[in-house]
Amino acid sequence: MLDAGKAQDNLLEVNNIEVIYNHVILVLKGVSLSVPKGGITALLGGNGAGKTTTLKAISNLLHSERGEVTKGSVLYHGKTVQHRDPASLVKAGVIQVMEGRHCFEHLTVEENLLTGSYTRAASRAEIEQDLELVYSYFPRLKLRRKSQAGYTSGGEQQMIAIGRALMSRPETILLDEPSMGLAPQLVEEIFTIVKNLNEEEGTTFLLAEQNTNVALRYAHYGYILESGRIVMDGPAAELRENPDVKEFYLGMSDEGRKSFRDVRSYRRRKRWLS
Amino acid sequence: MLYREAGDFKTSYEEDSQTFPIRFDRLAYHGALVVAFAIVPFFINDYWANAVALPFLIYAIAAIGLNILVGFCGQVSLGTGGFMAVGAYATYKLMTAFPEVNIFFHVLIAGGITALVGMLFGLPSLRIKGFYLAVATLAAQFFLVWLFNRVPWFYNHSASGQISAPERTVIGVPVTGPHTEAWATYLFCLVFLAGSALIARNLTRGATGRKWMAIRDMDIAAEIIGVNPLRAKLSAFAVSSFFIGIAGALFFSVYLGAVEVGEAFGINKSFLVLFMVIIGGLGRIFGSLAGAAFLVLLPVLLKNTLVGTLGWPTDLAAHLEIMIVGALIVIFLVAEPHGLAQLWRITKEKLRLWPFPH
Amino acid sequence: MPDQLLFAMEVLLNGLMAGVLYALVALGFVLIYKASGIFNYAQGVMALFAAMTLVGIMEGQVPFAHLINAAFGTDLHVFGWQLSGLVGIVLTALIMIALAWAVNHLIFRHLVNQEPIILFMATIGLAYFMEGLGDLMWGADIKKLDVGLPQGINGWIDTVTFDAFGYGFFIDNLDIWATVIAAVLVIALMIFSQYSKQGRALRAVADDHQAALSVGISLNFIWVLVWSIAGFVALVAGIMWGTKSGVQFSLSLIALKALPVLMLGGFTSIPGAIVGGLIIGVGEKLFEFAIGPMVGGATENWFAYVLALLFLVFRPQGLFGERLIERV
Amino acid sequence: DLVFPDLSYRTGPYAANGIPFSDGYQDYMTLLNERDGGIGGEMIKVIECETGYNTEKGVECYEATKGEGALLYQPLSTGITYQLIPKATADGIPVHSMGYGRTSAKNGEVFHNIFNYPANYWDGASHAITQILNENEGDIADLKIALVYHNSAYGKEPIRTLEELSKKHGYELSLLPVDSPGQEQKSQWLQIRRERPDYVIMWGWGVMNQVAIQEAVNIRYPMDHFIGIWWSGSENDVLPAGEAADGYKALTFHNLGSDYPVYDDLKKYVVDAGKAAGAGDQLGTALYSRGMYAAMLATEAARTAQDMFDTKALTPAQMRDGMENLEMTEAKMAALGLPNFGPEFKVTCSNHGGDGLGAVAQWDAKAREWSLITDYFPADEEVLNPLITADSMAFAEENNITPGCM
Amino acid sequence: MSLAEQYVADDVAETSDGYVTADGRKIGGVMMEMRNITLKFGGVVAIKDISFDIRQGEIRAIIGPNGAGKSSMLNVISGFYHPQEGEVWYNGARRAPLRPYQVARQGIARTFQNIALFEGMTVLDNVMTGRLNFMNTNLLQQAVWRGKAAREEVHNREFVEKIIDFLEIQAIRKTPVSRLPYGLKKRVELARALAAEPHLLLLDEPMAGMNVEEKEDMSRFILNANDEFGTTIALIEHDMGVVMDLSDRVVVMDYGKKIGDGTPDEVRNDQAVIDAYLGVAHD
Ligand SMILES: Nc1ncnc2c1ncn2[C@@H]1O[C@H](COP(=O)(O)OP(=O)(O)OP(=O)(O)O)[C@@H](O)[C@H]1O
Ligand SMILES: Nc1ncnc2c1ncn2[C@@H]1O[C@H](COP(=O)(O)OP(=O)(O)OP(=O)(O)O)[C@@H](O)[C@H]1O
Ligand SMILES: [Mg+2]
Ligand SMILES: [Mg+2]
Repeated sequence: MLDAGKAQDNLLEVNNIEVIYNHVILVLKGVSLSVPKGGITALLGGNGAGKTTTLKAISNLLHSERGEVTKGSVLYHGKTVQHRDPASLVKAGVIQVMEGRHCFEHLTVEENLLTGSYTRAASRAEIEQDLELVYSYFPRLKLRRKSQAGYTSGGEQQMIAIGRALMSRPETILLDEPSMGLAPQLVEEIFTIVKNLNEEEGTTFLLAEQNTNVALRYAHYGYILESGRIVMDGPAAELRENPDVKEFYLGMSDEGRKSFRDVRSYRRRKRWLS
Repeated sequence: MLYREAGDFKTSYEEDSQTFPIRFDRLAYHGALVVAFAIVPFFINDYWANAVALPFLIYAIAAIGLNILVGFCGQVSLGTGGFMAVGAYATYKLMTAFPEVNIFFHVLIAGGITALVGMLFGLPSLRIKGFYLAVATLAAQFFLVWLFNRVPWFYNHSASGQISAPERTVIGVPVTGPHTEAWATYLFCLVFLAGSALIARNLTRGATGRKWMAIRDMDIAAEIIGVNPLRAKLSAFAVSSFFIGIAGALFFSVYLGAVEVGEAFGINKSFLVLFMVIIGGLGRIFGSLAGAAFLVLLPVLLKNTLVGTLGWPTDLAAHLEIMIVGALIVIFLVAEPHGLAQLWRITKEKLRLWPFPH
Repeated sequence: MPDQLLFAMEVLLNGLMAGVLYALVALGFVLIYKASGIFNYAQGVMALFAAMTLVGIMEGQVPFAHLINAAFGTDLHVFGWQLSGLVGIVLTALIMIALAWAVNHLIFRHLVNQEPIILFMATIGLAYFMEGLGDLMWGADIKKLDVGLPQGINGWIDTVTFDAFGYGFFIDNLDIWATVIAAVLVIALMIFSQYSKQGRALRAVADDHQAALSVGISLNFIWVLVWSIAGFVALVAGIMWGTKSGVQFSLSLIALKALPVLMLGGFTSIPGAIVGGLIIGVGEKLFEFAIGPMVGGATENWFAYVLALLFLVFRPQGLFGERLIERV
Repeated sequence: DLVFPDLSYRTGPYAANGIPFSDGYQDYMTLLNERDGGIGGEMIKVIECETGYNTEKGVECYEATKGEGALLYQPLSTGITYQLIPKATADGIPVHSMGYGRTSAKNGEVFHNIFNYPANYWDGASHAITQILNENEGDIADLKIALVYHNSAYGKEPIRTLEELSKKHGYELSLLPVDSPGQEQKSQWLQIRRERPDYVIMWGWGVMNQVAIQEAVNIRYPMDHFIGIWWSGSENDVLPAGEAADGYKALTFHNLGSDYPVYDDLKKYVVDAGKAAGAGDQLGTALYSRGMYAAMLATEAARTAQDMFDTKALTPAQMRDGMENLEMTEAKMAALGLPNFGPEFKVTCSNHGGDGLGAVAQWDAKAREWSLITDYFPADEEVLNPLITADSMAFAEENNITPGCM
Repeated sequence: MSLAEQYVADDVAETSDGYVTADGRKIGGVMMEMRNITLKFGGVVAIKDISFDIRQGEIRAIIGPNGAGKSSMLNVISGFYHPQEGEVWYNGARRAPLRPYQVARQGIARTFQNIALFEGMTVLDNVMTGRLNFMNTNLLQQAVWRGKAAREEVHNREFVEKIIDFLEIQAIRKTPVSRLPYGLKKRVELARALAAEPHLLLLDEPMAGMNVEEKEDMSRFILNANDEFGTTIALIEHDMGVVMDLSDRVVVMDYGKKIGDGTPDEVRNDQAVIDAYLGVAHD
């Protein structure tokens, strides 16, 4: 499944991992993927496919959800990371933007962003500068900088979560559904930011995304996950042309985009695996 | 497959919402009832009744009550001791004022009185939440204890402020006072426990229970979908206090026979019952029983092992005992934060999958 | 009546001092709550444990002597040294740090992201454990603690006020010391939590364990840090209360005195602990002075709680506590 | 074997008081076994059971030990005593609540199985007033007396007696309750400082005692006008206050110190033989002596029963009769190695409380010891007896007991 | 008469005016009207003098950039926020400031942007909470259970099962919701809201975090609810495809102000809307 030729410059490698929640719920049934250095890799799939779980398995946030990687390994820079705590992974350069916002409610917007620089030994001025950068990406946040994050709107919280991760100047960002709840033009903007960071700073991205359309436009490579298994992978451009992907993930039929009003007929969906 | 659930198909919603949907569980439950009601009474002696059975039954009632408040409605209360005292003093007053009425009704009315007091102290829960509320309920605890200690009317002006239960009978068999038989007190409390568990189960599986749980899980959302928070919280306080009041009444009249409020219904009692609820599992009726059993039995067991079997000095044993209880609480929580009931459930889930992992 | 007024003033002053002593205990609660959302029931027991350890170290007691003697038939009791208070305090502080480390690694590391009530329960288990451990280590007898703090009526204030009003005020020297120490502690802690990056991290952790992990805040580090500080605060409280009434089991119950303070000041506020302490101290003493005789006295136990309760009805997060965020 | 359960508490808030008492109780029994081969040739078996001063554990201990043939309970807790009164009565096992428990149990016609000799709380209250009377040439009409008490059933015991006595003697009584555990007593002592009562009587237990004495020292209250009940008169209570506690007085119903032949034996047969119940460091302390005294009274009652029934092994019922016919004489005590240790008294069916003799001890902080400063003197029976009759009859009525001797 | 029936009766009187949509559905009279609503939080003005209406039977979309005040508007409708100025008219009468649960009893149900399911309960129980306003046995009857309470339970359960079938979540009926993935939670939330047989259904970003196929499913559910139950729907959504396809009329908000109101076609060609929100003209 993996392109063997690329293996040496893979920054992050996930080998055949299995994840169990609460000792009984088997969620990932052998997932392997690799993220090349300096690439944007997309992880696609429907609800409950296991995207979030995969990302958490990488960033070691599973423990706090009573989940466990029972098989397989995760390598970062060729070294296993399963036994490191999430904080040290962040120091090593891997940061995750969690799905569903997860802001620090009682902290102000600005304090939230500043927590992102917790692991950095940067000077005050540098951090100040990065803060301005984030504000320039999300002017809305600057406006609300002194309000408690718990009282900001859904989209604003999403911006905080992304901005916070940017503040840590990571080598690799695991983005879980960055576009969720954002206005259309902001979605484009976020992906533009991703692209810029990737191209200018060489930041590596692994993004789990439901918005397949945008994701495949910006990603270099994509994996499609279903029911805890990778069912398809390939360069983004190829995936975009795949008829199944087109139908189920891009909402295109042969006649072009369908209207949401026209899909009212009941229809069983075809699955690769189930 | 040790534990079967497959093959149990329900054909009506009524069947589906019954307490033990799985046949194996249902059998076990009926078996337990038969043993508890028809077999244990023949074997129980004074030691087992007074040292183990009565405290277990009574604490289980209190734990069910508190579980309704904390586990189902999410309102943490540390006033349990005070509310038990209300139940105890109410029965005492009733027993001495209306000696001709059956004690069974005294206990029930005492529960009702406690329910009213509970609602009164539940009023602040509309504004105060979380640990703030927990600490605020301590006001009830301390105030009630002070009140019963201070106002002589409550203890019929006895010289020392202690209250002691006179002898009362149920169908001619004494259940309070010095001349009780182990089996009689046991059965009397068991009836109340069985009744409490049944009522608690009925309330929590229906609309009321859902209201409580909705408030517990997210009170704002609950209000937006149509739950009146005032009524939901106060009803939880009322029902919970009702059971706690019954437990207090039995604790005083049947189990101890004489109590002094500060000693018997102090803050420690509040904590003890809360531990039972959490260790057993929040929001599980079965958890309350398990928690009560755990915290009543464990110390007795430890003591008997350390002192009786191993022959250690009692003070060493006592220190070790409390260390072990503490350590076990932590170990259980680390193993399964949602209590013994959840541990049991997961074990069942594993059994169901056995011998195939996953 | 000017006499009554003078008495009331004396009561008020003493209330303030008592309040400071309550605040010392409350401070430990606040720190841990602030950094993890854990309501640390064990704080009182920690104070007891710290005080016991301090006495044990100063007097050179052999830890677990009773257990060892029972198991091996030996007759160990003391090492035979006497240490000064300062050395004792330093050594005890080190032990409290070790304890903080153990608590984190054995308990709370495994309970990340659990509901507050479960964490609360774990601290109760911890309290039980430490209570047994303390007794087992150092024995259950009453110990006299003397680290050289003066005790008894302050003669100077007595004379000065006597000259001024014709009635000498009673102020306890120990209370004056407690006030000074508490002031230093509170200022130091406020600076720490307000102006350091760890301070911000503390609050972040309390809000959302997982998100804190995800931005690279090490819960282990934060928790060991605050539990250590809370351990130190417990030691200070233990010294104060232990000097007052001897080191013994009841010391662990002072936690109950701190709870209304906490409610009033807000669970998350360091200055709140002090202000709350003062209000509670003054309130309960004045109430006992003015109303107590009419209702038969001994109102102090409940009055503080009722006062705090009434206050909360108007301000559910206490004086300086963080507001509950209510949003959908 | 003669089984004597020892419901002790070596943990919990009152451990510091429970430990020496239990040590004394057990060591004395051990002494009899080691030195004399038991009582009348029958060995004694002590079953220790830890209650932690907790009533429920007390019940558990009672139930666990009663099946072993327990002859007598000495729970050292008023709460547990109340618990055991109906239970032990139903089981026919005697309870000895020495200087605590239910005062009206003195009326043996109602409380057949309960004994509280040699003195009870109400006696104590009366002793305190008598002492004050003696110090003031019999005129205390103008005096102010404050009672600082543990706000519990135990602490409230003396109130009625003191009120009755105040009617008789004319002193002004003020009541200052201290809530359990009693670590904060600023309000009470500020009030005392303000009102300057001529005497302070204390009814405390545990940490409350130390704090009260410390606070009294702090406000420079004259210590010799501060009188504690016997449960507020142990070394634990005065030592923390150091030198300044000098002169503090406490009531007692037995002598103090370790200047008795029996201590030589205890050292020789028990402590040095490594058979001590505790660390062996409590010998001669007030509570140790009290525990030992309790054991002595218990074993003497057993001896009395053995003589009465001419048997070595005893049943609880026989033990009860032994208790009821116990007579302590100076000769007896001297023979036991305790000359002048306690008052002489005789128990009867109608009087389970002895003669209510008490004495006053004073603390000498330099020498670190208690010494009796009075002889044993009686309580004011004239005032107390009606109270006792009233309270016991009320109990009899509530519980359908027809008073009378068995 | 159940609550729902009551409200149907009230509504009928209102359907005097209205319009017919492109696909031939008949839209009735004004059901809910917001008049000059202004909502402030301290210094933040979340909604500034906005008026619009929702008609019987229509699907009304509210769109706008993040932080525009859309969710706040829904909160005003469901009584969680009380505006400083302005009036809310419902069923032809001015609505007094009500507590949220009273609003819910008037037949208004909703879903939430940051899913607000009851995490400790199963899917079934969550959906059953939607029926609370139809269950009115008292505490005593419920304690006894047999008889009225049990009947009521079964009766409502039947209705809920219909909803469960309708939304195709039969398989997860007994699963605790905390274990569900994000998308399914959204669906359960919809089920809970539908179970209340609402007159007005407020949906706050029901399709966030879903892929196209799931959005199609969701669209189908929303349309069917509108069709089969005649439920009026107010919908907030950022996916323009969905909004344009589903809604009959669209309100556009920006920084608390209303910048547009009209049919999807009118809105998407409005320059102000394009500048503030859409960025590029959407097809
Ligand atoms: N804490 C948990 N306990 C038990 N099961 C869980 C837990 N978290 C997730 N799951 C289960 O794991 C599976 C995968 O969930 P995951 O959140 O990884 O999916 P996802 O692909 O991110 O979906 P979505 O797009 O909806 O976010 C789901 O079936 C879910 O039920
Ligand atoms: N309770 C509150 N206290 C303070 N400010 C609030 C509160 N509720 C909302 N706001 C502010 O009001 C503005 C509008 O918020 P709202 O949630 O309505 O936005 P929205 O349009 O739903 O945005 P999104 O699409 O991001 O969800 C935001 O700037 C938000 O921060
Ligand atoms: Mg996900
Ligand atoms: Mg919104």
